[in-house]
Amino acid sequence: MSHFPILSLMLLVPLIGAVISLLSGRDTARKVALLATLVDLALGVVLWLQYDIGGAQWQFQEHAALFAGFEWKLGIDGIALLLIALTVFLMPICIGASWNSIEKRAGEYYAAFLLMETLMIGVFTAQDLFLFYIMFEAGLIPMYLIIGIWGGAERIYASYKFFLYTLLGSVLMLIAMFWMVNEAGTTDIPTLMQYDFPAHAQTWLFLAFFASFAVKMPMWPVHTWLPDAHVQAPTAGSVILAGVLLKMGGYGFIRFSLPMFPIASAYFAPMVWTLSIAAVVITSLIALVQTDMKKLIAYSSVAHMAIVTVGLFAFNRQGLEGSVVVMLSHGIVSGALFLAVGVIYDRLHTREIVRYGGLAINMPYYALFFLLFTMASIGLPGTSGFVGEFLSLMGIYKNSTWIALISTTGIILGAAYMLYLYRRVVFGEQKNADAAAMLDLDAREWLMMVPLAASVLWMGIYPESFMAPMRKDIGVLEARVAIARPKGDADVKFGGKTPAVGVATLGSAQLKGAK
Amino acid sequence: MDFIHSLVAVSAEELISTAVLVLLLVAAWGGDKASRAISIAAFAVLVGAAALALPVLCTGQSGAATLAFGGHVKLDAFAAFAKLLIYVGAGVALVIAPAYFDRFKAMRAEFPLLVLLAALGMGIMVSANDLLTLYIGLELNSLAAYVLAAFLRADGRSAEAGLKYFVLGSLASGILLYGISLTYGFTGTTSFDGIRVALGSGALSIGATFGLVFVMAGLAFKISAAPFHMWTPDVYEGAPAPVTAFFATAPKVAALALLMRVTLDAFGGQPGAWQQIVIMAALLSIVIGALGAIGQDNIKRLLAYSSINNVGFMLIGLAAGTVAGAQAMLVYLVIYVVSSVAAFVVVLELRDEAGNPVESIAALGGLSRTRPGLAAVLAIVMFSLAGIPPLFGFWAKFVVFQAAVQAHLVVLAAIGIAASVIGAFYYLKVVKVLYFDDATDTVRGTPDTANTVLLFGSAVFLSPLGYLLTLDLGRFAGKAASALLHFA
Amino acid sequence: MSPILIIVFAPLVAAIIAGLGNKRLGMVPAKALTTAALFLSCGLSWPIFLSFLGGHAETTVTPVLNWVASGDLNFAWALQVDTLTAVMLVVVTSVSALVHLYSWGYMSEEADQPRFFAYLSLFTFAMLMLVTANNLVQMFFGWEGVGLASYLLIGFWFRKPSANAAAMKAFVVNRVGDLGFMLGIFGVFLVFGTVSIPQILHDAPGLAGSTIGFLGYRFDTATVLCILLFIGAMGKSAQLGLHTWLPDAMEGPTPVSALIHAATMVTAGVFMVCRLSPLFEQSQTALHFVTIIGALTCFFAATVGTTQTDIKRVIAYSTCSQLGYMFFAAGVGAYGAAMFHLFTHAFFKALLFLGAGSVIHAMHHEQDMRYFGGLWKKIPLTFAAMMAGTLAITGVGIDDVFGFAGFYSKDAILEAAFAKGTELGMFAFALGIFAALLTSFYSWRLVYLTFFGTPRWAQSEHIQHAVHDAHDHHDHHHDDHAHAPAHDGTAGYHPHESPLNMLVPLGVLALGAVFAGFVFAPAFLSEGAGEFWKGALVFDETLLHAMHHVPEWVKLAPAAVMLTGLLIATYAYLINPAFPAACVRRFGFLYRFLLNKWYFDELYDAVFVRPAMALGRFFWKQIDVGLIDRFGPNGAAWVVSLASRGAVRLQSGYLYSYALVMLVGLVGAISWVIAR
Amino acid sequence: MIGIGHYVAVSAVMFVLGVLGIFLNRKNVIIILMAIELILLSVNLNLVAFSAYLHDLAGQIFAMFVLTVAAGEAAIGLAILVIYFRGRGTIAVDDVNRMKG
Amino acid sequence: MIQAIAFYLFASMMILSGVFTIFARNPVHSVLWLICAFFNAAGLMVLVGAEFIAMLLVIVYVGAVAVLFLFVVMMLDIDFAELRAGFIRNAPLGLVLAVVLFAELFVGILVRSAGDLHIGKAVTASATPAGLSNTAAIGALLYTRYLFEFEAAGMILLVAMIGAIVLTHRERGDTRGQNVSKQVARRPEDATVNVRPEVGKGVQL
Repeated sequence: MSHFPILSLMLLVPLIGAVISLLSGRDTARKVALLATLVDLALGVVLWLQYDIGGAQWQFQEHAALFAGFEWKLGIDGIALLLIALTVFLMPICIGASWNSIEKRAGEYYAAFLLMETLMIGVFTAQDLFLFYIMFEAGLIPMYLIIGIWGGAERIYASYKFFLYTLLGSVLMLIAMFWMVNEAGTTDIPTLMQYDFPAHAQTWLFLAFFASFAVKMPMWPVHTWLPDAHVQAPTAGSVILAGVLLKMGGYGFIRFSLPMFPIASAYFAPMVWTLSIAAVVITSLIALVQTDMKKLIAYSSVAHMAIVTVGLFAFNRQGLEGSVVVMLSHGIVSGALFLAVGVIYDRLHTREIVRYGGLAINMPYYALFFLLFTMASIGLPGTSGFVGEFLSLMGIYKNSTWIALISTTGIILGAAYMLYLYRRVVFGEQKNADAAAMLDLDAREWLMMVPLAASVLWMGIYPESFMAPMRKDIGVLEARVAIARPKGDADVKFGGKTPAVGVATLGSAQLKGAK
Repeated sequence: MDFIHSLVAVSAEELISTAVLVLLLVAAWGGDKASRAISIAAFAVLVGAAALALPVLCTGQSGAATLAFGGHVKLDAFAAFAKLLIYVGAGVALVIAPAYFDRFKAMRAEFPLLVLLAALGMGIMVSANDLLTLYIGLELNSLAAYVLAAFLRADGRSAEAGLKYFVLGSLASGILLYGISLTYGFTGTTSFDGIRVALGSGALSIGATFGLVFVMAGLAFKISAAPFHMWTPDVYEGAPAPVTAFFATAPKVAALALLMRVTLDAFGGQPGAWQQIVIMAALLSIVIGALGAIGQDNIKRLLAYSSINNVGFMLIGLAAGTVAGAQAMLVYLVIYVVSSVAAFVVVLELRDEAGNPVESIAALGGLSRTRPGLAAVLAIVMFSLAGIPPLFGFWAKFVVFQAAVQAHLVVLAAIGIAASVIGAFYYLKVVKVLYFDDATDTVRGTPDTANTVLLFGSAVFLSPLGYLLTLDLGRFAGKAASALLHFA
Repeated sequence: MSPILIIVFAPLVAAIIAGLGNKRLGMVPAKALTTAALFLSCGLSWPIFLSFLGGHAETTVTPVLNWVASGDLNFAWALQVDTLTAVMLVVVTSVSALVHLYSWGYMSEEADQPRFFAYLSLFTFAMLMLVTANNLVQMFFGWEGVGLASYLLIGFWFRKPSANAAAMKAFVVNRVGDLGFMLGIFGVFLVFGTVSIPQILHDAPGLAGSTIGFLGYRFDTATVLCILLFIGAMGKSAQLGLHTWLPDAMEGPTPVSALIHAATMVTAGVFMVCRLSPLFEQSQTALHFVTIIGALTCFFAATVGTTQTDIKRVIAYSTCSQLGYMFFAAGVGAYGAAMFHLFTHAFFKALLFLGAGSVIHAMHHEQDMRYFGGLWKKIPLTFAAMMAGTLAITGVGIDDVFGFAGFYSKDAILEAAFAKGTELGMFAFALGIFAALLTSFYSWRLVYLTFFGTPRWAQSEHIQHAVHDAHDHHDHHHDDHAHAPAHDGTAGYHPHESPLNMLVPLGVLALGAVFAGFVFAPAFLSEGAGEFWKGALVFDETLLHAMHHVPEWVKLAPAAVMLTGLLIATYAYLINPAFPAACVRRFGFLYRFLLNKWYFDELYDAVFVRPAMALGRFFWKQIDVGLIDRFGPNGAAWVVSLASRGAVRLQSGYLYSYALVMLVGLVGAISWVIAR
Repeated sequence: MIGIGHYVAVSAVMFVLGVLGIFLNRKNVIIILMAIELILLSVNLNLVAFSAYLHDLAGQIFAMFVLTVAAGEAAIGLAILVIYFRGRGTIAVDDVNRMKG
Repeated sequence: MIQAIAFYLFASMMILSGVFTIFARNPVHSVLWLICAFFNAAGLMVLVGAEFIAMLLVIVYVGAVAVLFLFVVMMLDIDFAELRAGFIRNAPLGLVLAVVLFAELFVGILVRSAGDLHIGKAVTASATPAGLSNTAAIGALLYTRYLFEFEAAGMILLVAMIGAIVLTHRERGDTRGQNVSKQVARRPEDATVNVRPEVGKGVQL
């Protein structure tokens, strides 16, 4: 393993870029930002290549006793690797999306974005509980500024809502962290992940963490910040918000809630399921009646992230792996969708669906990309959206057929609202002359769309690239939550007796034996 | 020998007292023209006093060796820590005041003297080991503070601030004294050690309890903890800005240190008697501070409520009643002092074309475009005060809540931290005005060099770079806290 | 490289090139590329089929790429070829290739042809993935892929709101079926621990007597799995309940209807049931369900077909009805018959659609039969092809001599239903016979309305447009007809026969419609057909025997009802054209009921679509905004600001009130310590 | 000798009177200053009484310091009052509310 | 007995004076009532044997503080007719609270202890030295054990002085200020002329 502190470097590069951007004008700032994000992308590629898939659970570990109370401690496992990859992948695209559309205070804008990148990578690399918290919370500041300064008309309300909602969710987690550190005597996340907290304490610890991650995720009914934040944020802000920030909630569940409080996780699983299916159905229905493109996609994000929670709280391998894949896929797809909205927003400066129509005529390639992302969002097999959704739902089916049934209705509703959106924007007559006069994708937009499209297809056709790095870590997690796994209501019985072996392993041998 | 030891122990106080007398003479002869020179000299005196206090902190002295004057004074590491902070606060006041008062042609030679005298009183407060010393120190500080509040006497608001501060402060003194008298009566002594011994850890007599409550009420006034906080917004608003900056830093440190000394040392054997009161005061302060701040348009008033709010958080550390809690409070104090300094220096920098102070928050609209540096510092301060990581203000709340959780005050910590979100609301409002609103272009004028240096320094301190100080800060605060609780 | 790889992926490659190249590539190269790719696939498919027909081919599996491995769930991209697949391969590639060719002519006036051909090829690829799948997930991939292609092709004329609505409807309704399919896959994995089809079919007999929990109740395991999977089939094959999208799908260009909504995609459900027949055999309940749904669909669609006036809709309901036949055949265990009907149906239904397309082409995109009439003279070749198709669908033929394609397959299905001997079999038989009557009626009605009688196209808006355009553009080829007298119902418009590239596919398919039954019936249905299927589906020899021994009247019944239908149609539309109107007046309610397709669309609109929208609006405005936001963040903000105003008011500025507050605090603290 | 309780009671009455004086008074700040003196008087009485009954001089010395401080306090208080009066021309308590909220 | 009578006399007079201090219409009367209260308090102190403090009370308070009050009251030329127009808004609440406070003090400290008040035990360090008078004993302690506080109290008075001056001192154009340096620098030979007048000639200036 490399002793070169590549993770620290990945944190440092955007930070330096941020400082330079802050102090320079628009043209320099965006170039610096692009350069910094590309360097980080390159480092991310190196990181992926250097990552030893079969090797130790925690790799690239760094450690420095710089602080009192917590430590500078970095390290990644496969899950973190994937999310870091997602982050460094999306960032240059975000910069690209802002290239022309951000005119006022560009230096500050790019600085905020680069700062976001540092913090996001920090969240995924932190191996110290409090270091994680600091990174987790710190992201609020640049995002608040991004929404508030460069956002739309209602940006102030949205930025407040975003900030306070998520802050309130997080602070309780901090208290729980104190308690845990006090109890376990360490701030080391890998150690804590194996620490068995007393069952009664797990309950409230879980709830405290849940408050934070549920808001971040966001889960119904604490999702209402998301539509506002998304709608008001500038395009790149929405991309990064949907692409990475929401993943922090899911990452939190994987990293903290499940392995640290397995008993409580099991206890609260029905609650999570209920909230998730409520989200799937309710937010999908809401998405159906939206007239604002970004709001529609924002609501769809809530529904998609509910699939993540459903999968996570299935406590089995398919569910867990599926959830991570949904997170990755949603990161790319929702990011791409927001970008697609941004492309036409840049041209017409409205997000109202009715102002568009018939774009397939004047923007055929745009229509093609939009279609691909729409289909990925719907979960068409062959796209990234399918693999994760399928695995997650498969996972939950083992636990509860009811939950599986209702969450699977998401595929119907999802198709309905996404196609309804696509139909109104891309299909139909060209009702508006200005919309009809819009030009198809330019080179810059092609450069942003193609990698997204390629990764959507890659993940859909050969997801093994993305599943291999996390397999071992999911295995560890699965073993950890094994005690939490409920029996499930879909067990097979012969003559009223359940086979001794678990349902999932009921292979051909037993079936033959039973015959 | 004993007397010499005592004299050496209070050398910082002696230095300041002597300097005050000498400088008074200079002032008498030199008049107001000498005020700048006196300020510089006073600053040097404070540096000297700090230098005298520093070794005590570094060696972490505690216990009987630090007692002086028959045990009435106690120059331990805790006192030294607090003194250093107090001198910092006072020093900043000296640095920022001349330029401000000059603009009103109101700079007087007595200003640095009063600051020095107040610092002297505060030094006595924090090293008090006897109720009488406590009282003397407190009054020395208070009287100087009353005068300072009304210092800009031509300004009606300044006089009103002085009047309110004086009346309510006197009432608080009366309450404190009444408590002292009861404590004295029911323990038979005014010495902290004596009180601790006399009370033991058994059942507390009701008289002594009353005494404790009255004393704490009196001190709560000084730290502006709810519900004894009512004077704070008015005085902060009315007093001249450098004085407000001074009030927000040094006296708060002194009063909190004193409160810690009284509760943890004198009444340290009886935590049950005061813990719940402290908790109530803490929560009330947090909530009222936050709620009050939301409705404000005057930045000084807002900072006043913010200070009430912050005191609430510090009291959570006190409620823990442990070394960790005390240590956390001290760390919090350091960060709070720097935040306050930064905030008030920004306030000083806010002035219109004619040089008049701009105190309306609305007038700060779009400051990030006209004065980006200033706006950035204020934004950092606001986020820091709100306790949002990665700014250093988060660390203050972090240590305090960690101490509370360690002391099994989980529910208190949870309520407190949830209430901090209300606080975040108004800090955000300031940032919103600075960054999101349209430029009003009210704030003009060139920045003062001294202010710029202070702003830069405190901004760096409050930035994430501050975390690099956590080890040292923790170590010194730990020394001070263990010196305070050495008997435990 | 294995031929199967070329068969499957050539259309994909062509689709990608044509689709991405689009206008840059040029129209002709795109068309040529895709068509060539399809003919290549087709050319490679027939040898495979023939080798299976010859009985000397074995099941092969060609691995392509790993797909998903998650714990014990493991499936890969792979192409499996067995008899069933081989049948589907030829059906799909042949029809597709012909449709590609046909589209050269039919779509010649379109500006967007590369896109169209790319879609067609893409569809073919997806369909081939579906039929070659060796695991359920890949089948689902193909399943959804054809859905996507169908969506795109239905919405090909995306400017038309009705086309967009129809496309979306097709996708969403299919998704309802997919819900069942997905749950079925989940259940299969749960039970068998694998999604590999051969493995499942191998293990299926072990399910006997087991129960599984589903939605809190316990059911027979196989029943739950099969019904869930069958719900998927219902969606794709437009069975009763989930059929509503198919008639609307006629908004797409006619070649699409021929390829997707007649010959291939809609039969995927049948294919799936046959593919999983060993599993279905484990649950009589599920088979009953399949039978009932199939029979009802068969009946329902036929009834509706009798009243429709749009030529394509008639054929669409006909398709729906024929799919019902296939399903109840599968339901009674005659999977071979079902597959055979699928096979023949592909030819004659594609033929009918393409013929209809030719008519529409000739009639300048007029689709309403009321504006046709007397066309046989104008477009005789089309008329001939349509006649072949009609004869095939109505099942004209004489036992043991010769019959058109439908004759063999449909009779086999009806006999199998009767031979099953169960009440349900009889039920299906009865409905099937009645549907056959209706089939005959509406098929002949179509022919009469279109090709016989007097021209009635003067009232057609499309024709009027065409004539009008011709007036404006004197160099237009209709120009010489422009001044012809308009009083003969032609409005001066004279339909022309379609170009050769449309007629050739018609001719090929007509051959299929005529001879497919005669040629292939022995292989599919005879005593030795088990050899042919090689276990690719459950082939019930006993049922076959029973079919041969059904009473004579059963064998004659289809012919009888066919003739009856023919007679009624002849009377109503040739001899006494006033008769239909009289019937409409007489049975007004029934007519409206059928004309409005049993009011399914209205029902769904009222039960699902509107409530969904209303619920969405309710959840948004009332719950999200009105409840969560109002009492959550906004409520909290309101409370805080209220409390803040209170706190500020408390700060009255008066010394005495400050003192009072201090006193309150003091008294409070004292009271606290006293009370404690 | 009179019981210490009597002294404590008298002192308590004085204390409460002093507190009352602060906020029952509407018109004149000087009265408030006098009320504060009453409070200090009650404290002194307490200290002296306790001192006597404890046979410990600390209380009396404390009382002496309280007197000293009270003198200083009165001086400062009256000075502030004077400048306030100069600025506003009134010392009515009701008028001392330019800052509030 | 005499002691008891004296106690009750002084105590009741003091309380009465206190009441009148805060309720008197005229601030001048208030000051006078305050003085009366001080006198009675001094009497109470004498009763318990704290003569020095009693004297101090009379001298410092009556002689200095109260007179200062009187000065200010007179100086501030307040329109007396307007004063004491009524009670404030929350007066009832305040009254109730005050009564509650008193009741709590009374009940808490006195009643709960059931007559016999358990005060603390003196620490010997500041115990009244035997054989010394009250004044001498205080003096002996004040300059030894309380030296630090004593000095600090000096600083308090200094603050009071500086404060009072800084706040109230005005440079007035119509008064002649004192020039300290000029005064100090003045030598006798500049100011005085040594003349030796002859008898009967008077002085020549």
